[in-house]
Amino acid sequence: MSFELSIRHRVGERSLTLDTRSDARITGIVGPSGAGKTSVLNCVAGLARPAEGRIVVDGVTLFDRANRIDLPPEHRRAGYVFQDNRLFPHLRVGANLSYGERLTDPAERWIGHDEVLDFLGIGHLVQRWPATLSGGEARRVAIGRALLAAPRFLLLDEPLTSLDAARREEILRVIERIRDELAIPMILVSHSRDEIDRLTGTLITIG
Amino acid sequence: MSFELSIRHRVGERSLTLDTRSDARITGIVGPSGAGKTSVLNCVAGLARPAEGRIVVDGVTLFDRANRIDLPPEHRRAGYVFQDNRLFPHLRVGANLSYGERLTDPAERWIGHDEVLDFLGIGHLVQRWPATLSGGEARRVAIGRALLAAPRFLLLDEPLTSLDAARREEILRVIERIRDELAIPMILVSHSRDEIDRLTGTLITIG
Amino acid sequence: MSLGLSESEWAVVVLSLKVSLVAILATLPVAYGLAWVLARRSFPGKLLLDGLVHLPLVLPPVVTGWLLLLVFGRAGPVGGWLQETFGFSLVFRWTGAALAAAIMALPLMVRAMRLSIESVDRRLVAAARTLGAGPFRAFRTITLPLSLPGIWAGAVLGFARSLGEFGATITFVSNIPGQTRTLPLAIYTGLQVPGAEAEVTRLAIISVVLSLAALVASEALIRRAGRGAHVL
Amino acid sequence: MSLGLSESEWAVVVLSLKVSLVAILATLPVAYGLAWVLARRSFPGKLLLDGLVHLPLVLPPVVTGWLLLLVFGRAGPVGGWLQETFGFSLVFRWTGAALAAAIMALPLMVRAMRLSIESVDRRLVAAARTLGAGPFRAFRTITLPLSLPGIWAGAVLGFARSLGEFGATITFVSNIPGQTRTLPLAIYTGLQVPGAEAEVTRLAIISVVLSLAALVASEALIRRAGRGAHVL
Amino acid sequence: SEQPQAAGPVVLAASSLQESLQDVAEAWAKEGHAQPVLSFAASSALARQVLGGAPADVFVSADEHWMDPVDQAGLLRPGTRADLLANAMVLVAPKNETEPLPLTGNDLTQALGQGPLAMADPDAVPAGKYGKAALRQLGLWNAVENRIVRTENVRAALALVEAGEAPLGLIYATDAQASDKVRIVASFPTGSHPPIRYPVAVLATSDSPEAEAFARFLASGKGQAIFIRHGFGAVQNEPTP
Ligand SMILES: Nc1ncnc2c1ncn2[C@@H]1O[C@H](COP(=O)(O)OP(=O)(O)OP(=O)(O)O)[C@@H](O)[C@H]1O
Ligand SMILES: Nc1ncnc2c1ncn2[C@@H]1O[C@H](COP(=O)(O)OP(=O)(O)OP(=O)(O)O)[C@@H](O)[C@H]1O
Ligand SMILES: [Mg+2]
Ligand SMILES: [Mg+2]
Repeated sequence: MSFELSIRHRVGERSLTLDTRSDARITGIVGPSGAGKTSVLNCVAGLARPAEGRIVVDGVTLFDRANRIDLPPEHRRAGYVFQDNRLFPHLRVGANLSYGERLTDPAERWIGHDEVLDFLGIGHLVQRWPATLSGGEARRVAIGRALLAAPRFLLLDEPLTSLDAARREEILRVIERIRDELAIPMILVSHSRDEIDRLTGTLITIG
Repeated sequence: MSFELSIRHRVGERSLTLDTRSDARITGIVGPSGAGKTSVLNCVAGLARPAEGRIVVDGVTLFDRANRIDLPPEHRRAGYVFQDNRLFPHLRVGANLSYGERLTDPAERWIGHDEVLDFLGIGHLVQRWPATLSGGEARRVAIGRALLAAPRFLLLDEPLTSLDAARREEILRVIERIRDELAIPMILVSHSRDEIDRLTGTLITIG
Repeated sequence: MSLGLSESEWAVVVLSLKVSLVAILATLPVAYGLAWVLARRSFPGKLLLDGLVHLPLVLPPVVTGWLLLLVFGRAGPVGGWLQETFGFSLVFRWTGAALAAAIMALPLMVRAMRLSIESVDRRLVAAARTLGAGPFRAFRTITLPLSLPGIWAGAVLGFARSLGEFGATITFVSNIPGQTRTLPLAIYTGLQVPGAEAEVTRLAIISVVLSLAALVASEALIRRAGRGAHVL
Repeated sequence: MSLGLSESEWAVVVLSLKVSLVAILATLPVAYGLAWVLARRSFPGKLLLDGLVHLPLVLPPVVTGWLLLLVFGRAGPVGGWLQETFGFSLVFRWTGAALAAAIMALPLMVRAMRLSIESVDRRLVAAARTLGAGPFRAFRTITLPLSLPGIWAGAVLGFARSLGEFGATITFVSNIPGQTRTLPLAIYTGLQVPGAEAEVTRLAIISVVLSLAALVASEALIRRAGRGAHVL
Repeated sequence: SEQPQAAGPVVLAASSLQESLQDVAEAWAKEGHAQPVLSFAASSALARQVLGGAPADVFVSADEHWMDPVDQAGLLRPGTRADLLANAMVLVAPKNETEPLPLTGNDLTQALGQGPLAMADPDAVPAGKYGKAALRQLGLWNAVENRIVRTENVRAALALVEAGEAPLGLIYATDAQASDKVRIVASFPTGSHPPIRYPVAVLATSDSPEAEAFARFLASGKGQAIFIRHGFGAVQNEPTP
């Protein structure tokens, strides 16, 4: 079982109920804007606490209200690519990339620093401040930062927005490789039919 | 002539040269991430000053280095949908939307407040603070804010990211109507073949 | 409602409030202007201006009071001019006490405001400009409200400092009941009399209560100003 | 290099620097801790804590010095304990002057730091947590560096305030050459003597120069801390 | 109101006169005069205010040295300067100390033990200067010079003794009398220091009709009696009106 998500969660006035299990390595989440897709990712990452339910990823229980399990975010080891990037403004790109990397056991890393710089095409940016990056550049750094933390699973919130077709293709190929070779579970939020169709057949529709 | 852009501009270490004239109501800008698309829009909006050149929109010279013309942003009347939204965090959605609207002569407005709320589907959000909006909701508010300022031309930096297909379709239709009925010139930055193909045949490729 | 205060003690409290409030209200725009210039502009002499603003903080208050006396006393350049032109003098007047309090509070207010102005994202100001706001309107509708936390923090720091101001006041405008004898001066006066500890304590408690009230108000205002701030 | 200063004046300058630096360095972590608690936590008694921190600002310095004497004097609860346990007394010592300076600087430091902490986007802290940082590491690597402008601003405000501290110091630790006669006390001593204006002016100028130097340093540090800030 | 309350003269007086002068002012008001406005601060601050052009009527300094510059600046009404009061220096100890202390080097240092001698700054504050002169005269200065803690004024020195921080304090007799937490263990002979005089004068710029009358009242038998009740000594010469 890659993901078992069975939660009840409130954001603002919206109430969100989800009850799915998925064996697929990549689970897609689709739904209209404001449906609660990001909120689900926040629950899985440990940044929001559902009112009820259970979250199990790859056999590890991250949250179980009934059994009072609620792993703090740093022990969940999610590789979260935020919809709004959230690069650390006071750290140069290089330090942003290595922030999570330095906190993980080298034995657990499954992707190389140089490989990430390479397929994301951000090698020339490591000395830059995040505030000087273009939209797509920041997006790629955010992806790189998440991958380098050697996460046990990935939460991708519309990861390929702001990227041109060629770059997108390259990143898609890496995601496919991660799916096939490393079997890292992923949740992918996307509005692109293309992306979803290509990466997964398993869809959760909310809202 | 909708747009006459002939500029030389430096951002960071990148040097950008552009020399185009376009009669089309909508001019597309495409190019890889970091090519300088947003920088071009900033120059047109008056937020960045090119080293050399001339910017004329719909017959009005906004910038002309040789003739020392450099209209301040507030006199250029661009409807700029920023790549990063830039909603005012201290104003509720309603106040964000009417920020520019209140600064324009009612006689010059070309789109109604309610109509904007309606086709963007943000009527229920007016009492909310921007920090509580989802990605797509913020995007729509940013579009609404730009339209309601009754701009003479639009600068759309990937306006439809984070939006689901249905919403996107609705907004595309409004853009087409603005193009056809109001003849408001627009520059559209997009990575979506679809969008570009549907809205314009005139493309500037940079980078 | 005498709260156990004598009439003259009440007069002291009312005077203190008047002096501090006038000082702060009059200083707010000046302090904000200085903070804005220091935060957003660079010009020759900026450091000098910065130093000048901090002066009342680093000089012993007695020296500040003495300098005020030299400048605003009847024999001083500004004081003499005020006297001749308007027949108006600050010496021995509550207005002089307010001036002393304002000067002493200024550096605290400027710093807090400057810190807040510096944290305002200029890209938002740019966005306001594209929407048709001129520089001043963009300032008034974006920078100013976004720096409100600093304004309130500066105001409460300044108010507390004004309420506690002693050295510059007694040196500049003396210790005149009803005109310049504010709470700290009354406390000082009480401390000169052996055995007046009860009165001193009472006055000190009033000072503390007044500043606590200001704190409560400022906390509420800061919370209000931060309503739109980052949620999750 | 005497700069026209007598030996005893030099001693005053060196002592002042020692007292102010020790006061600020020792207070920095305390002030930051208080600022963090006030900015990020809510608990019963928060307002009381806030009020307590502001106390030295609103009370006349003489009263603060007097309270310090009551608490840290030999007969006081803390002072008596220190004396008995460590044979150590603060009264009439430069350490006592540093304590007085620290207490007076505390409210200014806490406010500036708090303002900066409040403007740190908590979503960045959340991001750090998902990357494997525990609460403390996230604090150390995100909140702390992002609030550096407030730390430097607080440090320079506090340093200036310490350099200028007079009333609490002279009341608490008296005016002992070589031990507690800091610049303001030396200036005050000068002011008491008719005709010593030249010496007073010289010492005042030194105060100003020292605080200007601190300002220059803090401006550089603030600029450094803000390097990654919003560009356009 | 913009004007100081009442029409009485504005009197700038040294802080150490606070209680006594207030009593005198009340007695004056009881005789049907307007209540004078009394402002108490350090003599140095008050003198500077007068020099800075402050609109006051009467100045009572704790020290000749601060009356002199005002006099030299021509800011005193001619003929109104006079010595008003005398004071004396005493050594005080906390109340429980009962033994009178002979003023000799050994006894003094013994009585101090490890503790300091509290007194107003001997280089700056008038009371300190008188105290230093007295200690010098008695040959005690060298023994205690390094034991002195210098305070801002006499009251602060008194407070240190009251708080038990200093076993001995060198202060004015008037302050010693006002406190019930200390007792006098030694008095300095009058000749051991320059006479302690509180000069009074009417200011040249005074436009209060009662300024001179009030200054005279201070020196009158009625006024002097009140001051003496507070521990001051009378001076012989009457102010010349
Ligand atoms: N603090 C809040 N207060 C009120 N409503 C909130 C708050 N935070 C989120 N919401 C609302 O909860 C809903 C779900 O938000 P969420 O960000 O999960 O949407 P989403 O599916 O990711 O949308 P998008 O595709 O636009 O990013 C939205 O309608 C949003 O406005
Ligand atoms: N202040 C700066 N310092 C250095 N380089 C900068 C600065 N601002 C922008 N750049 C660089 O200028 C280039 C153009 O940026 P711009 O934002 O215009 O790109 P873009 O075409 O909009 O890209 P995207 O599609 O990713 O948004 C980028 O490589 C960016 O990194
Ligand atoms: Mg979302
Ligand atoms: Mg861009």
